[in-house]
Amino acid sequence: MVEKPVISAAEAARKVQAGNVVHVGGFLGCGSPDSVIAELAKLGTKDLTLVCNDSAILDAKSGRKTGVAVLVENRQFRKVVVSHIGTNPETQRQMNAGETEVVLVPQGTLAERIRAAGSGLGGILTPTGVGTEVEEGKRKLLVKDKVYLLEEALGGDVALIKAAKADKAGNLRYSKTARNFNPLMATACALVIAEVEELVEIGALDPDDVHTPSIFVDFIVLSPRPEARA
Amino acid sequence: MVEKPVISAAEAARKVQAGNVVHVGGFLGCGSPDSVIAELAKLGTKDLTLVCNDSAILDAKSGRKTGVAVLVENRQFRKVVVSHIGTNPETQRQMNAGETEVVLVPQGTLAERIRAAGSGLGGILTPTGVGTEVEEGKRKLLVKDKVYLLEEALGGDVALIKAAKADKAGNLRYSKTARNFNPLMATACALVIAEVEELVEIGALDPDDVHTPSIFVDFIVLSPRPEARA
Amino acid sequence: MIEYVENKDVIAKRIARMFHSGDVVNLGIGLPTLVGNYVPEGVTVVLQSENGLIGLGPKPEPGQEDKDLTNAGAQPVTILPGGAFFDSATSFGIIRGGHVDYTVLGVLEVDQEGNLANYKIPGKMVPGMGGAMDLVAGSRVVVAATTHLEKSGASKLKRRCALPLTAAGEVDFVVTDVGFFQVLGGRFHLKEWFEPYDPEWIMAHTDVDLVVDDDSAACKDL
Amino acid sequence: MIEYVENKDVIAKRIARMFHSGDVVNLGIGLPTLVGNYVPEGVTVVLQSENGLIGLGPKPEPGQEDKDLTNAGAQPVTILPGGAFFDSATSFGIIRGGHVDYTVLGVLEVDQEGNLANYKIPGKMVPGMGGAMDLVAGSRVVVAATTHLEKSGASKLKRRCALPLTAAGEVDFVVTDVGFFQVLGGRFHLKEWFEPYDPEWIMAHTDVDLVVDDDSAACKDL
Repeated sequence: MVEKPVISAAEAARKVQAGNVVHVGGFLGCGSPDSVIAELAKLGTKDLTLVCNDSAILDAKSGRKTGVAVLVENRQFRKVVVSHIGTNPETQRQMNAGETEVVLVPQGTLAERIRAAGSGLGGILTPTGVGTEVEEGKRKLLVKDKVYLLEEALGGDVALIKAAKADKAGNLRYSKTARNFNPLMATACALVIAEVEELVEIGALDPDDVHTPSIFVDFIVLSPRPEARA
Repeated sequence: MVEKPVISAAEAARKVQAGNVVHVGGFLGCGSPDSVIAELAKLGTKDLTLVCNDSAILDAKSGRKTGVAVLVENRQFRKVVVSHIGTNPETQRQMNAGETEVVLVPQGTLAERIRAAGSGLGGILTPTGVGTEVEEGKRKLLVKDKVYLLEEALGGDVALIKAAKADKAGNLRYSKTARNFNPLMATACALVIAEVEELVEIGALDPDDVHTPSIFVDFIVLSPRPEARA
Repeated sequence: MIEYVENKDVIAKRIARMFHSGDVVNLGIGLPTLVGNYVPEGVTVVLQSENGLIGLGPKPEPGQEDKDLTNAGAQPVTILPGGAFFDSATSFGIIRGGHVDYTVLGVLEVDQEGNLANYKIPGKMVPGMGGAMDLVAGSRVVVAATTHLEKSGASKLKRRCALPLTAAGEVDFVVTDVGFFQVLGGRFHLKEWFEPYDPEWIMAHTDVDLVVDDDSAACKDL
Repeated sequence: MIEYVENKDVIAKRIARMFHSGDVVNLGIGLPTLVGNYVPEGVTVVLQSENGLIGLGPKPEPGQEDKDLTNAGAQPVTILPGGAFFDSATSFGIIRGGHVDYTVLGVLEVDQEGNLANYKIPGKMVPGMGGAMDLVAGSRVVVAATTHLEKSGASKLKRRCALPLTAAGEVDFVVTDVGFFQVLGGRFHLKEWFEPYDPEWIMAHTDVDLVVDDDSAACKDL
């Protein structure tokens, strides 16, 4: 197996270009590539399109800020494609002010659209959203007397994902609910950067227990868990 | 967690009714539920529709016979939906003689159609088969200037699958390339019977390493590996 | 004269009695989460959380929180023995594929056609649908959980939802703090009333097509 | 007068030189399998097998076969350190999603439009397409591997496939035992000829629209 380059979070952030469609893993911040996000915030790269489950948590009262929220706050996104913005009022403010375009996608549809892009499918037929505003502008198809929406594949330029562990070839394992969208995004973008907490030798992972095969990963960023840092 | 009933291979086979659409795991016999298949062959249940990667191996010269081949030989299928029959000449003989209907489906399309059924999708759009006989009778759709075939979900009545290990709740782990279609079929049928080589206590499997969550499995058949039998 | 007093626990208790051992249940954020506290002894339900787990357990002991183990509301949770983690496509395959028996959701409005609105108040609040649209479209049984009256005194049960729909025609049951309703044939059917409320009170405070079924009865022990 | 002698190893050797370290390669059953024997030293390719693995290794030692570890031809194989197993949907997601760099397939016919036929001879032999249709539709580069002439003396390279197609317009390169061809713009382009054959011989024995490109040359050291 070929080893994948291990780069710094700052180097990883510089691979994101202004105007890129960026997929970012995480669910309200759980399973987000926080080190790379922090560097991307420092760089301030603009005009990005975000594909993510949500715009994470930005809580003025508690001061809690997770995942991509800092990038929203920085106004680095021209457009966000997410299932939920309810825990980040700043996203809603920017939407209402016409500063940021917000496209709301049902969570399961978002997952399938990303998976479709990674799997070479043009799209999928889902019953979700039929009879709601979500169906507007979409093709409806009848299969065995049931109505489905045609939801198209949603790929991207760069995937910033987070895993618990990588081997040097780039095989990944996720931890618990920090898995979420990360394995899907790993398949759907031209460039895939995996931030991981632990890096092990090739051969240390059981091939039956690999969550994302190495061939999807282009770069590895090693960022130990906070409690494991020196 | 609720424990799932552990039944004999003979009891499992009796759950398959004449006329059923039966999904059977395995790739040329690797990862097939051989004990349940053997009992189903004994019962001789007729008029079944098979959904399987292939019609397995039936080699007159070497005498090698794997997976569902015995059921083909027994003429228990009215119809077989598979990607490949080249290693079982009896399937082709029955097809040419008009005894069995053979529907050939590209392997990746077969996998996605089964997954779609299990995931509540009406179907998927694939580029595979465009410009070939496979496109006959199917809807073609243009997405971002590329032509795709609409391939519809393919569910079933009973899934006969094979795993290496189950816990008593029905969580499954597969071994190596014996995984193949088994996890997909587990999601796509009304009744799911998992033949396993080893049964462990609830809690013995790491939740990060479960390949098929327990909720998909209705019955467990314990059938130790040949070399592990008394 | 019966005075309406909001009571979320009554709603949660009644919903929890709908389940049988082995049922796979998804509980939405907010009120529905309370349902988990009232599952009767001897009934083992399997809780699914759409962010990627089956076998949701109780809150962790203080200090035992794991940053990698949360529920769909980003709160720390645990997993029970026999649980499993999976990615979001698998999670919604489970949901959309009909492998979740019951989904329990909070609502802004629910109507007699089984329509449900809970993700958007145009021009005011647009949290997004999250997983709700898939849950409502895909689950075997959809239960709307809601207090019966708004602060204005209007019923949350409507003839026709005015807000953007989360899903059309998918709600099977509505449980409020005054009664248990089935949605069928374009009408609400009162199956149980929760004392001190009675069918007369409910009829008077619910401006919908409402039928009191012959087999309906008071449910006293909530 | 050059006499044609079938030579599958020449085909395999030349194809093996197309790869760079890190390329993901799927080798079809039969002739393409030979390619694995000739990957140049210092080049590490990642072999994918559509039945569900990446990191395909050599045949196991006798007695070390594992019934759960086979290739797509049901032969016992091994997996290299750093390999991974997955289900068939993931396997074809990898294939269809363009994550396989090279797929090498045997053919019954291949034509100057890039059409390929290898799964069916109507009324005679219908093995089925297996994974071939997905591999050809999805891989980044499709290489058809075939001996140049049929037993009848006819070329396997056609103006137009007569047999049912495995895929339309997807073939990028054809490597036979006489030369290396690119398929482009509705024509075969001869890029290399394998001695003792020369462009004249190839033109005479290949009834297609064939261009000998300016930069074409003999490939001697096969």
